[in-house]
Amino acid sequence: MTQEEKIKKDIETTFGELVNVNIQREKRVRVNAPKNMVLPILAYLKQRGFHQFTLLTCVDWINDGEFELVYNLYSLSYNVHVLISTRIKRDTETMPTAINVYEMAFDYEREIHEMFGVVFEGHPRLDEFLLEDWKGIPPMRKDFDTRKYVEEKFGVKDLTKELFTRKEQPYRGPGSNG
Amino acid sequence: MTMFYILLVFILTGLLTLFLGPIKVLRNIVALLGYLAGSALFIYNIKPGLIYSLNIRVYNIHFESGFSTVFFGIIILAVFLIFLLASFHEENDGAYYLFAFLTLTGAIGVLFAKDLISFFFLFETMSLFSFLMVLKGKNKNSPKSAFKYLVWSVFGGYAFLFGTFLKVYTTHSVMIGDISFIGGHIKLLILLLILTPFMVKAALMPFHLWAPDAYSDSKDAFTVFFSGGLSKIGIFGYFIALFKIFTEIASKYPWFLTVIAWLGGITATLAGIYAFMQDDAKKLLAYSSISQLGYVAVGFGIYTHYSVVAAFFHALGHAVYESLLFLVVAGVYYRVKTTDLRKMGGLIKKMPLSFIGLLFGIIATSGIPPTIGFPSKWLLYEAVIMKGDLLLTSLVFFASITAFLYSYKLVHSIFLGKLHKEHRDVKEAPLGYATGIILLLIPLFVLGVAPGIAVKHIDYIIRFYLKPELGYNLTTMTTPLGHVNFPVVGIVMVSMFVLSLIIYFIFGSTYKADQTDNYTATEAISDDFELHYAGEFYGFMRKAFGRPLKWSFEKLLNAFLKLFAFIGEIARGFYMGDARVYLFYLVLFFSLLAYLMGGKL
Amino acid sequence: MKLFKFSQSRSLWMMHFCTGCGAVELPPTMTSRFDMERFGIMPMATPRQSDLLLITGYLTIKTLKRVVRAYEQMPTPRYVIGFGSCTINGGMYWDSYNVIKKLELYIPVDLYINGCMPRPEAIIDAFLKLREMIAKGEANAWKKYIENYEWYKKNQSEVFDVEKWSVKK
Amino acid sequence: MSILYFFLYLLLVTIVGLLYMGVARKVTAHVQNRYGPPIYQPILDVLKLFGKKDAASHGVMHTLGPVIAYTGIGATLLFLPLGNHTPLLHFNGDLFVVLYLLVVGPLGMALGAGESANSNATIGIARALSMMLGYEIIFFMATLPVFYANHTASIYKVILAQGTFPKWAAIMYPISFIAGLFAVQGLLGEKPFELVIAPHEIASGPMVEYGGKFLGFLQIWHAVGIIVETGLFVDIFFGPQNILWFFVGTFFVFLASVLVNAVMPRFRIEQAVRFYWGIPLLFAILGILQVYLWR
Repeated sequence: MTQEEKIKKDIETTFGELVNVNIQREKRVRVNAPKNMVLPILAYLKQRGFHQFTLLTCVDWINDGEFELVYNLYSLSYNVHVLISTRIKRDTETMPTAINVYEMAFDYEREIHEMFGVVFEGHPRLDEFLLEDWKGIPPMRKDFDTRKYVEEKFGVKDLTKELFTRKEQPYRGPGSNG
Repeated sequence: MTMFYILLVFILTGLLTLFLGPIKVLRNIVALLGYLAGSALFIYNIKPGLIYSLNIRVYNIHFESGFSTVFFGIIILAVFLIFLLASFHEENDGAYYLFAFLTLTGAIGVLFAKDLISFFFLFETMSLFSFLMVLKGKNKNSPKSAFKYLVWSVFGGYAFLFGTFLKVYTTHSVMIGDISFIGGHIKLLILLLILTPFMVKAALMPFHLWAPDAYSDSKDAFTVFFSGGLSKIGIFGYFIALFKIFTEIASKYPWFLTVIAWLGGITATLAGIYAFMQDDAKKLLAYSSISQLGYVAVGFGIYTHYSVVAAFFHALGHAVYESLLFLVVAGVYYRVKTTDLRKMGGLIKKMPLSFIGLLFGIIATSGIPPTIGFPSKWLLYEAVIMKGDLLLTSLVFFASITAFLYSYKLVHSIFLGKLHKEHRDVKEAPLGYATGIILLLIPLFVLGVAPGIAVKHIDYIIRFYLKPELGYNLTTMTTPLGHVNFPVVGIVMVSMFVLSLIIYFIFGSTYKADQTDNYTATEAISDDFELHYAGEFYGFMRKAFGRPLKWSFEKLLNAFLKLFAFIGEIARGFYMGDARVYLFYLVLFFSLLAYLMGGKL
Repeated sequence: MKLFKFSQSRSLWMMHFCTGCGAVELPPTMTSRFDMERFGIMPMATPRQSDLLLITGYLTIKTLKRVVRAYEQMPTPRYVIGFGSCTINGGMYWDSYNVIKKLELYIPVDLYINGCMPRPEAIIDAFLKLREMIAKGEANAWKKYIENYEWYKKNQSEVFDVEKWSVKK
Repeated sequence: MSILYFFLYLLLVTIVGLLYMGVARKVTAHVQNRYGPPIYQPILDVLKLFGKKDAASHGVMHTLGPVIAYTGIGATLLFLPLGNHTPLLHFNGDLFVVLYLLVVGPLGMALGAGESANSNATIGIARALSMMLGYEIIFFMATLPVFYANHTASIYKVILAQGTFPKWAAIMYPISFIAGLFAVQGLLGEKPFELVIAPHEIASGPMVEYGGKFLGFLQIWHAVGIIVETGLFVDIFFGPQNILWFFVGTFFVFLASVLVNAVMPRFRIEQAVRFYWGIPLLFAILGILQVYLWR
């Protein structure tokens, strides 16, 4: 039995029917879990030796009206990644914070909050993080129209036209071939 | 008789101010008038060579005035004026002035005393009332500091008294006079005992422990007099002990002088190091004062003509710039209500005159020409090299480098850097402080350019005891090693400054930048952002010194204290306060006695 | 006056604002292979001491604030070189929501070096060109900034809070 | 007449000092296998800085800082003999006048930098002053034996008392000479004692808020400072030279320091101070013992 299978079996025996565990490939186990199971799984895995909280990411499934939050864990002793994925409703649902389990989640949750607008319940500091003075909808959402925003904000009329036909040519040195 | 009147005037002024206590204006005027009357009497009537005796039954008081009396008297009276001017702005009661005037009476009286008993009496008067002045200090640490000061003073006083008894026992005379003729080593013991209170007063290590606390916890105005004026009595004492009481010390016990010189050097260096580690302006200045007095001890320890001239001149300089520095800090405290260096900054824009005072004060402290600090340091170096003690020279030089460190810390933390938000409406120090600053700046420069004014007088004091070797006139000094012309140095600096200014004004233009317009890695900062670097200013030097910095006399003393407390605790254990226990001891004692007597009882 | 102008062209102290990937091209430019110091060009630590602001790569809004501040702290005459395509039109960040597209809208630029990345030869070449321009008196972008201060401030205010980030004069 | 003479003197020393800085850059470049700027580059730099249109000033003291710095070093120059060339005011001062005037410059700059309210500047100053506890005392102790042996404190008399080549103080007191060399490295602020400036760490320290003509002043201050500091060393250790050989001497002392600078990393401040309290102090004390034994 490989490490991956062992981990899969352990998770399945502990959490039973509620979660769906599959081995995606070598060294990678993916757990699909409902929202309320995420923190117990994180706590369990941390106790089981997954000490490294690698990443927290978010995917905007705009057609389903859902955000998918993916918690990436890694264990140095097993050399295995575990991805815990959960889906929450866009705009309506909130997510409990994971900083009580993994302190590392602090900044990731701030970033996700800023870029997607996901609210993490119990997080002490969900304020301005990477963006400064951002107004309007969070920029990483699918319904954010980047081009329109760029054209309005940076005073560029037609982006593609601006890119390829420029009236006054900038200085070109010999190094840049032209 | 005049000498007696002067003291009487001061005592009466003190008593009058006590009764006028509640009426502030009248009290201040009376204090000032009394002071002026006394000092006018002193300046116009006290000439070297006056003698006065008062016989009260068996006790004879002998007064005498010499060149040293006039020299130190003028210093002390001048510093007292600065103290008076500054203290008018403080919240004081009448008793404060009474104590101050009685301290002054003691200090001036000491200078007159010709016999050791009246010397002791007046010296203790000064100590006692200055103790009371510290006790009426500004914060809740004052009583503790005052007590420390009292303990050290009492220690010195007992030593002096014991020395006096020894002297009377061996020479059958209470007069301050030569003891060289006594046989045996007891004369060294007498000298040492008589010297002790002066070493305490001039804060020579290891007798300095009271000074930092007492200086910093007494009221700001009084510190000016305490450090600038009263420490001079210690130096006067050095003079009395080394020149009047034991004139042949240099030929009989040269090693004793070497010890004093080295103690002075160590004091100057260690106090300098402690000074730049302090975060409180008055503590810093207290240590700086101790450090500067260390140079004086070096000068006396070298015991040649121009080293002693250097010592006296340094004492004079110390009175000027140390008073100036304490005065400026007092003025700053009056306005911003703190002496913590970490809580001030950028006050140059609000208190320009105080800044100028402090700036020239630190320039003089560091000994940069053309200020009063330079001639004495220059002479001292010449003297130490002449003596051939190159390691001591290096030690003194090290001490004078520490002076740069602590003086820059002082001026930077208070006046330069960023202005604190709560100090935006601070005004210039009030009239009394400002007058004092201006009054002190005059001798600071005049004596720096023309040291001959004072050197001439100092020369009269000591030429009777030491072979005159120093060539001097109003503005120059010549030693066998070198020669310096002080105004030329000053003129060169001024003209070079003018030249640089011309270059400056020819080229380009400047614009006034806001304090927030600073290179902060291009981050925009708001006006209340803390940019001031004042805490842990020389923090890295702690690492550089490493462990030795943690050793101190104070800790050694505390260790002794603990030891005594421990022994006392054991001793106390025998007395439980219970009758049965005493009974038990009694039984034990008698059975032991019986045993020792062999059962004969 | 001529002497001053000559010395200005021969002694350019540079503050390289390493915003992006362009910074990697500068070490070879400075060190023994290309050695820009032989033209009197030296890196300097603070904007107060520099004459030349070299902006190497893309500028996010967050960085632009700092660039403007650095530029305003430089004493005049001051020169700006935009380095890489990002400063010209956003380069590979042409549709990014957070990267400015045209640097010259916010601060005046004397010279652009295009390419992604420009090689050290191109950088040296730009320096020499700038030197020529200064000697001829053509590098006057800093005057443009002073003359059209309102216009630049308006453009800047569209992307960030000018009140907070401008240097108070 | 003597005023004009002094102007020329100051101008000469400033230009020579700037050329030394140019040489330093050239030499460093060659050590690093580069071509390096022309030797006259620092002169161009200074001209450029003085030609700048505006410079930010944070207040009176900030403005006066560089001016006082140049004042101090210029005044020192007047008291310093350049070889056996009589200084303008040699009869009016001695070692201690020079040593104390030498501090006026750093003090002026410290006051100026302090007023800028920039903590980088003040950290630089704190370092500079602490460094003085290291090198200044070593320099002083290294020169003491020479003055003591010749029984004078006047620099000019020390020069004349030494005599020509084999009687140089450098040869008579080699231990002190080595200690002095250590001190000169710190006196010039070259690596490994460059931590006052430390551009990557505290953004050029005291100079962080200085641009334009202020920086120009600091450059010429540094240029004259190089000559004065190495010149003091040469005067004390290399005996009477004519003015040409004097400059050759200062050049080689400076060159040695630059070569060390080119290959050295930087000390931390407490390491730098402790370094001076180690081997150089030992050398300095041994030098003092030597003069006691010889006398």
